[in-house]
Amino acid sequence: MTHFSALSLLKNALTGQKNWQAQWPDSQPKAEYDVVIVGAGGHGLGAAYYLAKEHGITNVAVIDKGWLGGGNTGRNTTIIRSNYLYDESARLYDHAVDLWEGLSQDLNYNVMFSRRGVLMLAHNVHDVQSFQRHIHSNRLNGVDNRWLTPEEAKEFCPPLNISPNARYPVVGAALQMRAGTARHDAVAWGYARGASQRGVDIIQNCPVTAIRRGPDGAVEGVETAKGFIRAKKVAVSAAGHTSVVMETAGVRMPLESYPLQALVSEPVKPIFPCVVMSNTVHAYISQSDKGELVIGSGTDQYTSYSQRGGLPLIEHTVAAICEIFPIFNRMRMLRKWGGIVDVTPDRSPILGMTPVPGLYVNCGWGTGGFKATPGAAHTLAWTVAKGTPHDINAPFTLDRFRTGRLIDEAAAAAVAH
Amino acid sequence: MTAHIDLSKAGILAESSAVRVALLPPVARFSLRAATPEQKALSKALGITLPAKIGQCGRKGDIEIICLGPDEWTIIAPEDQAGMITDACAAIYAKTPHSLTEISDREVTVRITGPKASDLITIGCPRDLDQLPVGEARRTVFDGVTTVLWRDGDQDYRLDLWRSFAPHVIALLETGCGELAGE
Amino acid sequence: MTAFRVPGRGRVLHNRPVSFTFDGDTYQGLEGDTVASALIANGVHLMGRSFKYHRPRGPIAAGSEEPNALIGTRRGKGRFEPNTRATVQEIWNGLETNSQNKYPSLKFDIGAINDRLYMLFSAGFYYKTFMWPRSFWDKVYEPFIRAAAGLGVSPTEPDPDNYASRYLHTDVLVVGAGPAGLAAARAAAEAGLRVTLVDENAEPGGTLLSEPQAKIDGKPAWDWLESEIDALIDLGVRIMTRTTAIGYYHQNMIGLCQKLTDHLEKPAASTPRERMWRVRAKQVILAQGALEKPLVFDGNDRPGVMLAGSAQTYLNRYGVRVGNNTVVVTSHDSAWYAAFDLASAGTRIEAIVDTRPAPNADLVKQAAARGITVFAGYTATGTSGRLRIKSVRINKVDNGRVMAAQTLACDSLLVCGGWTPSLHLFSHTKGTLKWDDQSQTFLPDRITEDCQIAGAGRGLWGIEAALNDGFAMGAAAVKALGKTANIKTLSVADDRPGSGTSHTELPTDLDAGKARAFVDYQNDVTAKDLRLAVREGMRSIEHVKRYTTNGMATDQGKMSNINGLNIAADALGKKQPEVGLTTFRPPYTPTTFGAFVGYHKGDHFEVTRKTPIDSWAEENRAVFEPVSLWRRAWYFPKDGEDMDAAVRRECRETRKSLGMFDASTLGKIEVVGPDAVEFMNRMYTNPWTKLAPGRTRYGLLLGDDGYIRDDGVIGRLSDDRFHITTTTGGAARVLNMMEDYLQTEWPDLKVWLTSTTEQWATIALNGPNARNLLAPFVEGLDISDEAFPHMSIAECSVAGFPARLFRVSFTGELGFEVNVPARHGRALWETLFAAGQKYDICPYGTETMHVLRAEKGFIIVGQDTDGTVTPYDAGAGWAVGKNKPDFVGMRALNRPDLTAEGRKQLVGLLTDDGVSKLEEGAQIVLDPNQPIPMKMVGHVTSSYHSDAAGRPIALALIEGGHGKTGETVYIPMPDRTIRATITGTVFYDPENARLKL
Amino acid sequence: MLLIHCPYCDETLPELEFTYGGEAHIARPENPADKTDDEWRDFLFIRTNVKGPHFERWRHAHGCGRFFNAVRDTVSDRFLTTYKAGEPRPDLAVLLEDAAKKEPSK
Repeated sequence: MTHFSALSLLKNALTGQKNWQAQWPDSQPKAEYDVVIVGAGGHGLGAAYYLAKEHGITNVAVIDKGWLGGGNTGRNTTIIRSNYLYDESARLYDHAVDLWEGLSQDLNYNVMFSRRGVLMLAHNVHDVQSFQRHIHSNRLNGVDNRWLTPEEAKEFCPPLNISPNARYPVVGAALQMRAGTARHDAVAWGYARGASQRGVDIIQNCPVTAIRRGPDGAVEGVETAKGFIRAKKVAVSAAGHTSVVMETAGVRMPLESYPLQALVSEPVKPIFPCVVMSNTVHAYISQSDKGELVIGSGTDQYTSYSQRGGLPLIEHTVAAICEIFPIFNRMRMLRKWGGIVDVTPDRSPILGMTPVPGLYVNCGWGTGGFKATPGAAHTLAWTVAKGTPHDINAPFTLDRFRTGRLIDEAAAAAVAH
Repeated sequence: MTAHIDLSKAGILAESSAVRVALLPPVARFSLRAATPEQKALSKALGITLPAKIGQCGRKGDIEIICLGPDEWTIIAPEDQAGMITDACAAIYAKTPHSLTEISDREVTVRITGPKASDLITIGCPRDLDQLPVGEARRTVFDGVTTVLWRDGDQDYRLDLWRSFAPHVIALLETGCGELAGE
Repeated sequence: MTAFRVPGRGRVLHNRPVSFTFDGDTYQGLEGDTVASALIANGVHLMGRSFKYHRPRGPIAAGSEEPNALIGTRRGKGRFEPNTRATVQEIWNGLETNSQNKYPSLKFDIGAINDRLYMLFSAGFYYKTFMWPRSFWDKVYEPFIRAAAGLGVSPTEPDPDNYASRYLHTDVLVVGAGPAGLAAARAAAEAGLRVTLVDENAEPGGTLLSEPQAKIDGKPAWDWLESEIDALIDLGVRIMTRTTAIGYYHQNMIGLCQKLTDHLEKPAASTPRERMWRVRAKQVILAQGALEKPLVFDGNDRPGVMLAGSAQTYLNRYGVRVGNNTVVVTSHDSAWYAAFDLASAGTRIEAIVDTRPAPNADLVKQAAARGITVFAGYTATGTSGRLRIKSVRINKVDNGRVMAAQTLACDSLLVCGGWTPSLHLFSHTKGTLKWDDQSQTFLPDRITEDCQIAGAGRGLWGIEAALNDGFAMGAAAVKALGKTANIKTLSVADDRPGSGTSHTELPTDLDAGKARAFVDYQNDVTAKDLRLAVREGMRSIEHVKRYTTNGMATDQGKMSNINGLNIAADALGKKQPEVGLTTFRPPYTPTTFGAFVGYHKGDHFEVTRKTPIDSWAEENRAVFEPVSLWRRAWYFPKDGEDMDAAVRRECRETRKSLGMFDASTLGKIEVVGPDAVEFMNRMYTNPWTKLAPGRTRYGLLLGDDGYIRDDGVIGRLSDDRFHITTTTGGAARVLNMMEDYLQTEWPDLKVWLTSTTEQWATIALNGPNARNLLAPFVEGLDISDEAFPHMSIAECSVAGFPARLFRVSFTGELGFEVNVPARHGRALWETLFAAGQKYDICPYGTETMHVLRAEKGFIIVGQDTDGTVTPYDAGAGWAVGKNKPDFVGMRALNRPDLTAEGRKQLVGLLTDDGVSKLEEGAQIVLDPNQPIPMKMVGHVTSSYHSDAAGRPIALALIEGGHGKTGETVYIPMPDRTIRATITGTVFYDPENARLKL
Repeated sequence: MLLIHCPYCDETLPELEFTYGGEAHIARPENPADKTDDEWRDFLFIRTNVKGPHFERWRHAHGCGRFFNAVRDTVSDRFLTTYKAGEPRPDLAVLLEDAAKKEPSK
């Protein structure tokens, strides 16, 4: 397959772009694989890529009920950061950021990871206490995160309104410089291309109807719309649909799926240099390379698979954005869409082994899934390959909901991711 | 921050050709809670039948009782009749368990009248006002704030608001008052 | 009189000239013009530059689907918006407009160099490069890409305008006031229903405005329109123009955005700029008509190239000819009529080029009669002209073979590739579409909401068909609402029904790989890009769209989706439905943020709750802090005092003599009923049975996961009546939780809960002189220590106000909390403040309250606990009723991890140097010399300078802390490491002597 | 914004008056002390999260204040029915039949 480079681009330009090959072939399922991954989002494709690249396991199929990258991978606001409070979370997300930094070169696919800095706004004393706790913890964990005064925050992000009379005045901010955004579709496509280059089959439009277990309880394979596919190892990476898939293996999950909405404005010339998050008013904003303001909202209150959020939530989100950035009041919303996020009771993921031999799971990311993509995929591949937890994903077990050893970022910080 | 609105002074808060918004003087308010079997006895003690359907109002003299839930009523009365109400309920408590709790100061009431009173309500209340008959009331929401909305006439409403939420709602009503006049 | 204006023609007011500016030059238009129609009347087509190649562009359409003619519009300070569609913006005297995405000028734009390099900038090119050297991405490549993108510039000043919103309930909402919509509204209104009719244009009429020749029911179209509107108004129909249905949400909730002032020269101050209507309709009728498709061929984007139907609209609605000599290239009959209309208005029609070998014979005859040359079975293969089209290149197609070319000179080129139903709102409902091979369009299939689609929206063509379908669908809505309607029909003369065929790219004799045949004009997506995407493995239309950005421009694919789909399907050798149609997403057209914000900005943004005493605090220069929805007095600085100094003074004076504190925000719940005590036993960790009336107790509330949720002092007023207090932020949550258990788990209990938070104003008096101040004001109660000991509650009167008096202390000093009806709160405060002068009474705020309680080791839920802390962790095990059979959270406390060794436990911390004040949130380690990442054992939850202890004090959660008293820990800060010793949590008056004064 | 029928008020009202209460029919065990850690986890955390008809709780928070149960299709977000707290689970088959009849599609 063509190596992407300025040169190959030039060559093809001169030949009318006629000689590019498919970045990944559209495969039909074989009867048996060493590993079947359910869900062809960034996480699933990434796991396949690392299985092939780092563990030499290439007899792998990634199966999706729809088109690859058609779920949350292509529906999120592309925020990447790792300034989490607990050691477990910080290590997981920072591992992801380490991989993000070299991902374009590793994949030979420009995922446009943009280290533009993520600014989290503090609006009251409680925020300050919680952010300081994060910053101190991050520092001792070697995670980049620092405190800015309102003036420093405005200098970093000029559109910011730091008037003390605001309903939610900005009393300070936590800044992670290493954090930023990436081009979400490119992540799925880059992993898909990299995986299929190494022999992985990507099977689209093939719903998995059941996970089959043998008499010993171990996984035997998956029933799909295109027939049974044998595999001793199955990894479920189905985001919002994880509960449905795991149920077929007799595993009930501590998950609920909620609609999450996001929107973009009409494109404008560069005006917004970084990413800003305000958890108190529930709004997240950055500007895409195309010029659109990309704005994330909170989840609707009820569980749903409809990918169709309501109007009131969007109104609140836009109001919050315009309260913090009054200059955007006359901008226009171009497009609004919904995704489905699967949320665990402690808002931290479940990543790795399950009670069922041969069955692995990667779910429960809530709104944190995109940023973790390479880290989650990388450690899941390790666990699937070796059949044991990776020390980074080891704490994110299903069992913690029995023992009570939760990793509750939200409770600890009253912060949504 | 919402400007101070002095809730101790009854009177007109905002007025335009379209609508008038006024703060009403204090009254005695009680929250009455009781299970179905107790309702007959309570009606007898109070001398007013407790309305059984949510949203319906019972009236006798200056006393108004509205049913807000299957086991919940609000009693509104002139302040000099508050004692009568508490005594009447206390007298039967032993045989007729219930909860009577004074909430006179928890809430204030705003009256909205004028040719565009209904339009003013629609800037914050998602209810279909055509489904709210004159003489009835509903607990609902106005711009996110819980309120009891009374319809006293075709274009004559009352809003009962928790004290600390009232300034927010009143400020919005004032804005709408001017906006409607401009149409 | 401008060159291209047709005297007396159109709906513009020819006697009302309007002047406005474009790129600094002043132009004359007429009232009723859009910026686009006025500029075209002045012979100006060049209005913008494209996104990627910066190609010169003019308007291709006449409505909200316009992708090219995007301009900046300004009305003085703060009132600028980018990317406004020139085809929608109405002109008024003084309107300033500017073109976008060009430098230095619209006519000469350096960015156009991209156009020369277009072969490099193929679809997805940026995924394939800009990767080396790695560091260049941040510094060089990305800034370059970002600067190149983005059309207009963002506003830079706050918006001075106001926005509004309303709820509207209607029986029938009709979207689109063309023939179908008007008829549907009529049918519904005549059945006596509440009807709302909306249209995004400045006036109702839709197609009728562009087809005045039609005779409806014997009347000229515009006369019929006028009388029909009158009739609707008489029937009470609410007609809203300049109102766009932006989104179709659950259960027939439709968002409407109404533009109120953008078309006015002098809007009234009280008029909002836009209003968002949240409509709930029992039935919705979508009558949004159809959108015309361009033809895809090399150079189909030059200024002067325009959709035929739009040219017809410019002529008949605005009285503007799009050019002097025009060529028409079409695959549909409709364009022929545009040609005829223009011809009769004085434009020379150079030729009508129809891709069909045998177009409608009647049309051919009419063309001949007008002396118009017709080329049937031809293709267009190129155009010339940089800033304005000069000629078009056409070739005969002989069963698939493209023959020799000939060139036709022109100053305008009308194109028509057929029409596609406008089903955006329908697709918001997740209603499904089915492909219609005959019309080569998607038509509505499965309807999921209570709605009907009328007219062109379901593939019907011509005014008569649309009109009568409108009546029928209106009647259907009436029927669905259980009423009866008689379906009426009208006949239309001089109607223009027609048909056509659909194409991918037009066939060409030139190298297709080099053709600039645009599909998405604004994003510069060509047919070649779409085929490249397919070649690279993009199999679904979603992938093709995302890879090429086709359909992602600000017209949301209105121009490009179907052409793009046809080409992608062709490249894949599949039928269109197998490739799929990307879902349309709200809003239908780009919608101002302000319209979503509505009233929620500034003072209206969100509720700010204030206590009855708040106004006194403000008058006395309190500094406030937001706590949940409340604002609370934080501290009361005197002249020259900073926060630290003020708080020290407030603490000192309170402990020395007397302090007063507004505690009104504390949540209060009245628990009443025979089962009140049983309820308390089940809800709280503490035992309540033995608590005597008149006494109070500290209560601890857990969740069923065993973690602390809330706490507060609870008084028992009688056997059956408790007065609960909760934290300020917890009030609503706690009541909801209690109602949940009561209603769904224990419905058998005879007990009821009433929120009394706002019934009472609460004033806390603390300090050795608290009783001395209070006693003289108290009637009906002896508050001596013997008669009214610590942790008592009673009803009495204070300063003549009915009161609930608590003897309780959150400071460690002799303390009382006086609750009086809220309306008396400020009066009582002022009375006590005045009388307190002889004790140097000191009003204090939340910060001092925090310091005083910390000195006594009292926790603040949410600060010293964080949702993962059990009563035992917090050192409040004593509050857990050991002999109770059950209470909320009891079972969870026995889970393995909650009983495990090494849990984080609340302890005191004293810094060894005795002067360093720790930072709240600072992390704690045992070995300060370990490498990063360090093993952290806990963090500081509270930290203050304590005047009473004469040193800084802190509370912290530390692993196994309760067993580590006296041990040394380290707090590594950026600049230094602080040594501290673990202590108990009480730093002041451990034997509680001062409570007993 | 959903429309929700409150079985106590017997009115169909805007979602803004209601708060979601999570999955329905998850009763708090009678004698918690006797429950195993697994059983307690199931009670606290395990949810069916069904894609389709979902038994769930709502509270008419800005209305009559009652918690009640509902069956809502989580794919279409359409309510199949609502019923008072304490009433038994309605028969899903019957509900789906009725829903099919009510389908606006024709």
